[in-house]
Amino acid sequence: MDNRLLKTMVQLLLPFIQLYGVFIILHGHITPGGGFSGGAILGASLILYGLTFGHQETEAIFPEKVSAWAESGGAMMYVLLGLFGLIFGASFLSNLTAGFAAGTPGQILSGGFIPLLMIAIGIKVGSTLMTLFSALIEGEPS
Amino acid sequence: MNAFELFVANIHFLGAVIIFVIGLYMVIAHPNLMKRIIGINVMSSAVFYFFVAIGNISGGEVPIVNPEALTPASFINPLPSALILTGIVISVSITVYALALMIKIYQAYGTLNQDEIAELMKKEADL
Amino acid sequence: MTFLTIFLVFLLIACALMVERTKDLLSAIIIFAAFSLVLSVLWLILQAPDVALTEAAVGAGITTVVMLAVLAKTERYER
Amino acid sequence: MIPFSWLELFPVLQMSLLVLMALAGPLIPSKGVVKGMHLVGLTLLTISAFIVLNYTHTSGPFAFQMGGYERNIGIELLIDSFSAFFAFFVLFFVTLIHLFSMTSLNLDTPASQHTAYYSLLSLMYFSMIGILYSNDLFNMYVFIEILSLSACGIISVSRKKQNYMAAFRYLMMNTLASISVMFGIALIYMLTGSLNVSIMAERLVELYPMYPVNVSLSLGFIGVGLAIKSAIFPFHVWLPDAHSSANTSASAILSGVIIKIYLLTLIKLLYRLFTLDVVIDLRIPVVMVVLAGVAMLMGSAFALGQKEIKRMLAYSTVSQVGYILLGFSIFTWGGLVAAFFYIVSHAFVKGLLFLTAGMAKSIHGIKSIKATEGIGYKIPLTMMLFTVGAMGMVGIPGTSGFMAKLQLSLAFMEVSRGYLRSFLIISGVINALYFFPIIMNSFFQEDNKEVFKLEKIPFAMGFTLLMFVGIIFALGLFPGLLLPYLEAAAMSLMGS
Repeated sequence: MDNRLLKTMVQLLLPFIQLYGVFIILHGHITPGGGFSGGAILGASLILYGLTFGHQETEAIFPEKVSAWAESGGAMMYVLLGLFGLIFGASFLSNLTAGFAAGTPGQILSGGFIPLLMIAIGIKVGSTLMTLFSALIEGEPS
Repeated sequence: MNAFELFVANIHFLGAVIIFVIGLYMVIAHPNLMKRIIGINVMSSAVFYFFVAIGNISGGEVPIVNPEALTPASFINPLPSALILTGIVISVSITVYALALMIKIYQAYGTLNQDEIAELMKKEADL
Repeated sequence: MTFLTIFLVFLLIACALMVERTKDLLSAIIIFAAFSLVLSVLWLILQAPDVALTEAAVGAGITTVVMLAVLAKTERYER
Repeated sequence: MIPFSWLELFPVLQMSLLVLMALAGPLIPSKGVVKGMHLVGLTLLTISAFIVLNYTHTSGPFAFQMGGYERNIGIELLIDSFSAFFAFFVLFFVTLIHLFSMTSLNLDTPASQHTAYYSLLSLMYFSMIGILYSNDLFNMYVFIEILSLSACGIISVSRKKQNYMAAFRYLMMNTLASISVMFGIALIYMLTGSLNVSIMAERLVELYPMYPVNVSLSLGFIGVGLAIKSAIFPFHVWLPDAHSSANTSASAILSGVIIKIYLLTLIKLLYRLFTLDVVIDLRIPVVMVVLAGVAMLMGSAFALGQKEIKRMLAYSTVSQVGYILLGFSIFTWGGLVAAFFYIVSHAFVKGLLFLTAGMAKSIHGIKSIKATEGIGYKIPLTMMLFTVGAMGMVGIPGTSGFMAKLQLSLAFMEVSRGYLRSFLIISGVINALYFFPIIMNSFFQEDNKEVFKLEKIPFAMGFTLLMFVGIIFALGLFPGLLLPYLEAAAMSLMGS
């Protein structure tokens, strides 16, 4: 498939979609949405890229190895953040009691480690969706 | 409370149960694998809908802290929403996994009809 | 608001029924996307915006795309 | 903060370690390192689970609040004699199987899938001990979902045609069951407004007389869901395909522990959440006795008609689930202990049978019962071990199967319902009917042309099989080794 109009439009739209995904992830603790929704939007943007430009080009900008590291790393970050609480004498996954700063409600830098968790989930979900999609259409002559 | 008001008050629960039944019928009665996967999705959506409807109270507010007005009238229960997010994650992963299996099955047997696949499998077992 | 809710619930049920009835899997998937969208609007009415957002991104977006991609590799009509 | 002993951190550390192992697997390029990492990790986990078990045995149950939230908001892990014992049992069993799979996996699974297989297994163990520890209903549901998804992954990992269809069926049935469980949870959450099992149980005592329909509907949905997952008779249709098409070590795990985990969840919810009064008021014991009896007879009858060894063993699992359910269904302390003993015994016996049948299939290509003629001379060691398993299954005195059946019949006598023993006897006779032809075929063939020669079994596999045989005889001869723990476990369920 070689459609220049489609490719140009996708190239124009893609940054905005990804920016929106990042916005949703980072504002997860003060507005609706969060790691999963934002990660899904990020994953959708990657899938959109894969659908328009084909398997090879997606592989070039988002190699399988990076994806594997992002997947495992995102989830590991979550577990390690949880263990962080145990080290500081509080409970597993504890937030403020483990020494994370509370901040002012309503601002970006608030909610203790929730933003960090959201980033971890976002990375994991976005890369996982992309991996699943490319596993599904693998080897397809596009 | 007259009948119409009762109907309106419980409309979400009714809708959820009806959709649940439609989804169940879709899973059980259709031999097509794709239809069954969609049916599973419809069913789980119905349960999520039911769950969200439990958490809602009329006139409640979205449970997000608003810095300007820190004393809200009443928040709705945020727990069901959090649970449903988990549920949606699970349902997506099940769907994608089932679709991956479906592709493999189609490559192996050349059909998506479960009855035909069962016949083919029986023939293979007899050989 | 009440009538919008009732209308949306009926639309939801109609979508589900049509997904069940149609023999063309492509249309079934598209109607299922509409079903997800109606559901997410209903969740917005039920004061659950984050679930609505997720459902719109996942149910109507990713699930549909993945299903369509899979359908392209298998057969379109239900026999 | 509440001061707590450092031992009480073990459960959450165990679960974290399992998740980290599952996630680290795909990043490690060398397969040997992955296998070694899992072996070391599982051994450590088993030892820690044993320590936790003894800790709960001496100083009573303890709870762990995730995130330090109150129990009505946050997720609570409750570690008592019941969950600690079965977590130890699961980890011990899978460590042995892991040792076996380190060589057997090379025979029946493509090499590219090994890492994925071990990651899925770790995820599975994580969810299993999660289900046992968790005291939060929704958390339990999430673990159940992870367990069924990873179990499907395990079945399809061999990359064969029939595995895909088996995995698809398993996935469909299990998802239906999960949705049913979730609907039940929604119904009961609507009523009680909490997800902590202990709090819900307290509120249900007052709420049940007011809303009996809600409670019974919820119990029905949860019960049917878990019955599908644990393959109680009319809902067993997915089991034979799934268990017989999985690879050797996976079918031992699927049949040995996963089914039992769902049964234990069912029992845990019946005792802890719905409480005994509600259960008896809704006549659940009668339903369970009928289902168990039908499962025992029909499962054995179906097994009798099978042509393939592994399919026969899978149907035999259906009937064994009936035995365990029968033990639970009388709702006494003795019945619980007997059923727990049966769970442990069946895991090792069926594990041994599946492992030896899998070895015969993957090494020597013997699949059907017909092909077993005279193989007692060709592969005597394998068939001897199979015979030990069959003896345990039928219940020859000295094996753990006999002791388990003895415990069951003693429990029936206690409540003066001795007539339930007739199920045991009939099903036992049918068991013998389908196991002995294989053994007769393989050892007592008149005109065999094979030369009697001991075959070689790789060390890791042989060690696991010997351990299994040892455990079967040890449990059969000295049940006192196990009974104190089981009695404490049953006590912790009855007490609350």
